[in-house]
Amino acid sequence: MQAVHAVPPQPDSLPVLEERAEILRHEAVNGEYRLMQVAAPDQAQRARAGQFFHLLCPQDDALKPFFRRPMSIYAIDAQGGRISFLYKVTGTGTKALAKLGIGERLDMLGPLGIGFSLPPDEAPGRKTPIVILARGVGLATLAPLVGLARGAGHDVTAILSARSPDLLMSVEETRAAGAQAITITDSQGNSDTGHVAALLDDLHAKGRMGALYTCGSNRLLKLAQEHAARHGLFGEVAMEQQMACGLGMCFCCVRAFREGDATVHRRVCCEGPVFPLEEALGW
Amino acid sequence: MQAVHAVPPQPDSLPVLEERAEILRHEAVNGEYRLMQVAAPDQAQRARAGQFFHLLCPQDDALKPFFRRPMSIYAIDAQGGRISFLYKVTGTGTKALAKLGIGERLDMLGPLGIGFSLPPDEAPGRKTPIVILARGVGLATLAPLVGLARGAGHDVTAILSARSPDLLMSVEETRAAGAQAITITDSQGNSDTGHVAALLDDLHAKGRMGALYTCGSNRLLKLAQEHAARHGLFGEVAMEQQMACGLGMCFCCVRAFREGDATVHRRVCCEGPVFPLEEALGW
Amino acid sequence: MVDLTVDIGSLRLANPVMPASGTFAHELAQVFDVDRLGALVIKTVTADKRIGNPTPRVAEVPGGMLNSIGIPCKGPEHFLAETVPLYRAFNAPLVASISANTPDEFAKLCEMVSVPGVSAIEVNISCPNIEDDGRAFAMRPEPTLAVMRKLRAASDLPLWAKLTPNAGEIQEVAQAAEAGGADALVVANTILAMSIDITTRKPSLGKVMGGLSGPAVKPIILRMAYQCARSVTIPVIGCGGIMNAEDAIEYMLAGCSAVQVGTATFIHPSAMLDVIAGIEAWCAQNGVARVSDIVGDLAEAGDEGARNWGADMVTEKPKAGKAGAINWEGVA
Amino acid sequence: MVDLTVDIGSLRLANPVMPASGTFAHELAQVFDVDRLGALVIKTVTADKRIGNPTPRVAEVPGGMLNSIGIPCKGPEHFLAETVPLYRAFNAPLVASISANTPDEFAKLCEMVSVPGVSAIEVNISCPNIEDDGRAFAMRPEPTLAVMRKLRAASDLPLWAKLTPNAGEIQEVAQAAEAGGADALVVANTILAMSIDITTRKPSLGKVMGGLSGPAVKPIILRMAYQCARSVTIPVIGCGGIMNAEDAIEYMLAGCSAVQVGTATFIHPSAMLDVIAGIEAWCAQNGVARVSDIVGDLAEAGDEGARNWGADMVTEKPKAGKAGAINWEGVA
Ligand SMILES: Cc1cc2nc3c(=O)[nH]c(=O)nc-3n(C[C@H](O)[C@H](O)[C@H](O)COP(=O)(O)OP(=O)(O)OC[C@H]3O[C@@H](n4cnc5c(N)ncnc54)[C@H](O)[C@@H]3O)c2cc1C
Ligand SMILES: Cc1cc2nc3c(=O)[nH]c(=O)nc-3n(C[C@H](O)[C@H](O)[C@H](O)COP(=O)(O)OP(=O)(O)OC[C@H]3O[C@@H](n4cnc5c(N)ncnc54)[C@H](O)[C@@H]3O)c2cc1C
Ligand SMILES: Cc1cc2nc3c(=O)[nH]c(=O)nc-3n(C[C@H](O)[C@H](O)[C@H](O)COP(=O)(O)O)c2cc1C
Ligand SMILES: Cc1cc2nc3c(=O)[nH]c(=O)nc-3n(C[C@H](O)[C@H](O)[C@H](O)COP(=O)(O)O)c2cc1C
Ligand code: FES
Ligand code: FES
Repeated sequence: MQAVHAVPPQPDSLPVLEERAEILRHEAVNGEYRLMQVAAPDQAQRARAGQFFHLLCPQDDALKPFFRRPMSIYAIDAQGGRISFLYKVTGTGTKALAKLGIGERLDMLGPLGIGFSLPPDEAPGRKTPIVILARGVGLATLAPLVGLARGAGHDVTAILSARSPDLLMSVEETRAAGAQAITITDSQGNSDTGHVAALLDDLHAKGRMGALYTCGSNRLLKLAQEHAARHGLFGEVAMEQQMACGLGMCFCCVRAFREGDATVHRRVCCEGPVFPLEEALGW
Repeated sequence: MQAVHAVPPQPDSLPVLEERAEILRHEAVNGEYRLMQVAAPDQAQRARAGQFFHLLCPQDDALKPFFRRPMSIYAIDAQGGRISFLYKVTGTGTKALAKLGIGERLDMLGPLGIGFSLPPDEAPGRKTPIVILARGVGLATLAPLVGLARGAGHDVTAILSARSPDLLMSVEETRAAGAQAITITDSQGNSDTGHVAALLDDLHAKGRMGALYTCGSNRLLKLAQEHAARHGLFGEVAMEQQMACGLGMCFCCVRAFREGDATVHRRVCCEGPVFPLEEALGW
Repeated sequence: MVDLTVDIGSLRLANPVMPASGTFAHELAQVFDVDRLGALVIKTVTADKRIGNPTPRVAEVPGGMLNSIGIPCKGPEHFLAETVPLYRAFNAPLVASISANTPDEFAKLCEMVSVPGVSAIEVNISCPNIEDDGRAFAMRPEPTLAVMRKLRAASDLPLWAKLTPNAGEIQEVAQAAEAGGADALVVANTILAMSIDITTRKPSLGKVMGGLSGPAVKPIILRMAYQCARSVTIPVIGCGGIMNAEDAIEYMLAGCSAVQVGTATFIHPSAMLDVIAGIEAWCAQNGVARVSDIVGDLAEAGDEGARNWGADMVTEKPKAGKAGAINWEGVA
Repeated sequence: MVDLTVDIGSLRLANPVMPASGTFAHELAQVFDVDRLGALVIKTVTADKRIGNPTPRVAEVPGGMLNSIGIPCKGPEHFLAETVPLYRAFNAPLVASISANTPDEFAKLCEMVSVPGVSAIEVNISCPNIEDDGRAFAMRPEPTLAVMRKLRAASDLPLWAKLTPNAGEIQEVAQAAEAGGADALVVANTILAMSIDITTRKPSLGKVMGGLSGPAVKPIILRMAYQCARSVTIPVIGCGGIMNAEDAIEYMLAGCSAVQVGTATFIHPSAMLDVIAGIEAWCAQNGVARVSDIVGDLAEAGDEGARNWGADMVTEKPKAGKAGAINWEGVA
């Protein structure tokens, strides 16, 4: 029933590849998240922060999961030819994924979608400082933006939000990349909207927030939109939606966006997953 | 999709059990056949020569094989609570079966069907000598008849036919059970109908053929029927047919039989698999 | 304690799970106590004696099976003389399934099998009517109405009309069956299908085409059961691809008062017991006191996320805005 | 060297494999050279602008998927101004798929899209006709004939009529489509189905019901393709659950001149290339010089064993004997 599938030769020039990448690392990061690193040299070369891969999770005896699962690029090592994913074990697909062992192969399609772009310079020759607002799984998507922005010379502040301190991730990596990391958690009582709003105001006042990026939380999206609108900031948001093809062909992954006065549908897989902050409608 | 299946408590009185039996042995006997021994105490106690079990072969990601697979009992160790199967790797089901490892469990339903019966005494107090005519996989079905008949005091001659000597099986076991084993093979050129007919005539002349049993070859069935008819012998044949339920409910496993002047359908699973030799129609 | 009883018209069943016709017989009592089932629906009996179809009669396909068993049958006399007495040994209600070649033959048979010991009659109107070019009665509303009227007049027992999923508009057939006097609907029989062995280039079935059943048909038959349940006032019994309790609950939420399990029994003979136990456990976990309370208890699609994504990740009906002016489509 | 070309009416295709409408777009050229396909069938274009259906628009079911995408569409002007020019970059023939709400609107659209650059028009008559209570045109023979006549008059391009498997008697619809002037049939669109998340008690799709596709539908659609191929003289293009070359060969043996692959592309984007390569390899192995030679080359069921059992273990039609007097049944 499953396609007897031999990945055909793919010309070097093609942007999207289907590869069976070897799993190099695969471990639990905490009680909810797992980190998987694969060897995928050709794909790593093409991958950009904010893009994703469409992963074929091992199917069980009922052909479940049937669809691929979209997963953001958590880290790209273009030279080493490696790509990492940070994912939360939630349903059938991610549960199946979690069972893959080191040395096994992961069928991945990508890189897909449109990644993050960096803001125009604040003033001639002056890079705009950016703030990243990440909660939960949104972190997986936003993490490579830290390196991208730092590499391009931007000042970066990452506000990392989680339910509890043990679920915080990437704090050290963020700092190691030369970014400021501010951690807030529900259990510490400093992750509510009021708190975050104050943080953002403070960062803006200090001239450290010239652009805003977010992903993963509707609440934080609204907040980021308000602040960006108020201060006229450049901003982007990475969105999620269920996907079938991942390539823009099936139109199952639409979300509603504001386009002037109208509400339009855009496909998250190919018109996103990264969209202009001001155009996103909450969900 | 697969039934979330917890085998319910089955009263001791029920004749047919569904059990997940532990695999104790599982090895290749030659290039085509495999032997599997399982621990199934309750089923072993109920099992009789000529009956079969309906095996749930491990299903692959396309839910194949969907049906159970019928497999004759090759050996019963009622005291030790063990049952053995001898099977040929042919298609999806048996290929999946072949992959099961020692210690894994095999879901088996049975024992099913009607087994062999022994011939009435030749003369008061004199057990009828029997001849078993087995070719290929038919041997798996006929093997336990040797022990059954020997145990009841019958003289037993087993004619074991195969393509080549390396595909002959059970020769030693047959002799160890006190039966005579005559081996014939295609490669030696002594397995053709003419040869077998001569063998049977010879055995009959020597008073060693008072009943005939066969299974697994249409050619041998015809031959056995001719000889049994000619000499007025008791005889039985074990038949095969594709099965779904294995219990007599679905009517997919019918074969045609002679009943007086009429041709009737009988279900191989529950009216057989062992049938009176003279009633079977070839296929 | 969950109350598992359900009412199919005037007939109260101890639980909503019963076998599908043609996949059950008394032989199953060798494997478990069949009195634990809601009812015992047996293989269709025909007015004439039949031998059934040529072999091979079954084939495996991904997620299901094909069968072209046909209806081997020893006739109604045998049913009355042998089958009915045999089932006296069981307490669960016996449901006879019948079928015939013409409306009149059907009605006569219906009358014949309306005897003590039979609690309800499942009328398998998915079988060919030779007076309508061999088209099954339930392919269209008109012959369904006509045959149901005759059947209704022939018996005082509850009549369950078993529909065919090969019909184009099953809701209309369902309404015709109700109008004709059916006390309940069974939705549905197998879907006509085929497969080919590309090595031999032969159809897998001796009869070329046969009925598909098993997990593969579930989404299709569930849709039909849902459509029928919304189109009639009599109870609907769902039947198609039920392998476990979750599947059965889907059917009940879609509006079915009870379910029939067929193919699953071939894989696990005691699958029906697992379905009963699973329904009971699910009800207990979900605070459902009576299983009949979940019949048709389907939530509305949309807004609050049809899937259990994180609190912050739910799917919604896109906000209307200007797009509101654009037509939402009628049918996909 | 196997000759893979096939003729669909006057249109010669380099090979018999093409995408199913709605599962392909130019974006696939990012993954492989789509000029290796027999044709490029694109998503249905409607006469009106549409936004499509509410989310969730897809759901997974065992062995397949449900979709209620609907037909988001920017209208025919966009198709002519953007899509047609875009496909000039490809050599494989472009097949436009169209659909509309009424026969007249349909015919007008058909005329509009009959432009250079379009090699054939797939008329998706599986969509609702608002002049017939929203029933799809292809649910019944009469509206099929009527709409096909209008479409035929509107265009000189080859017209492929895409049928719906929800029809009760698809052969009759097939004959009506042929009579109305179709040059080929595509059998078939998705089967209406549904599923329910028992945890939320919500339908999995925002629109409740949607189309089933993928492996689960193959035995059903294969049967319909077989029935249609035997009922008409125009070529039939098989479409439903084709995941690999074996599936495609089954369809061709059943009588299809070509095949369309839909859902498989979502799992393996280059699945169609595997199908082409697999068909070629199978033909080479089986001494088939031209793939068109296997179209409809189905062996008879029965006697010599539909399955490859050992030489001594074949399945047969039971010998007649006295049983010959008993009726072999018409339909299962
Ligand atoms: C562009 C993109 C990037 C993503 N990146 C990450 C990431 O880096 N790390 C991570 O943990 N998760 C990420 N997600 C979410 C991830 O795809 C889902 O968690 C995953 O699909 C769940 O599959 P499942 O089978 O475990 O869950 P199930 O609930 O069994 O899935 C059922 C269906 O719903 C879909 N689905 C469920 N949740 C989501 C979701 N949040 N977004 C989209 N589809 C969903 C599945 O793909 C599947 O089709 C991303 C989603 C998108 C769209
Ligand atoms: C009562 C009985 C006892 C048997 N005992 C033995 C035994 O001891 N050892 C042994 O090697 N084989 C035995 N067989 C045959 C065995 O059941 C088949 O070899 C097996 O079913 C093949 O399955 P498969 O999936 O490997 O082949 P496939 O060809 O993939 O099977 C396809 C379908 O055909 C059926 N089928 C194929 N061959 C046969 C066959 N010969 N008989 C019945 N159904 C068949 C399968 O069960 C399945 O439903 C017995 C058959 C019967 C009926
Ligand atoms: C082997 C077999 C025989 C069947 N025989 C009959 C029958 O005689 N009468 C009938 O109404 N339905 C018959 N059916 C259809 C089933 O009752 C049921 O409607 C169908 O199989 C769908 O349910 P399932 O998917 O749970 O099997 C038969 C089905 C199978 C698989
Ligand atoms: C996501 C999706 C969208 C589809 N859109 C269309 C469409 O716009 N027009 C059409 O005629 N068929 C459409 N179909 C049906 C397919 O073309 C095809 O007939 C069906 O999916 C069966 O083939 P498959 O099993 O190979 O997918 C769509 C199918 C899917 C899965
Ligand atoms: S997932 Fe198919 S268009 Fe986005
Ligand atoms: S296998 Fe079902 S009756 Fe024999």
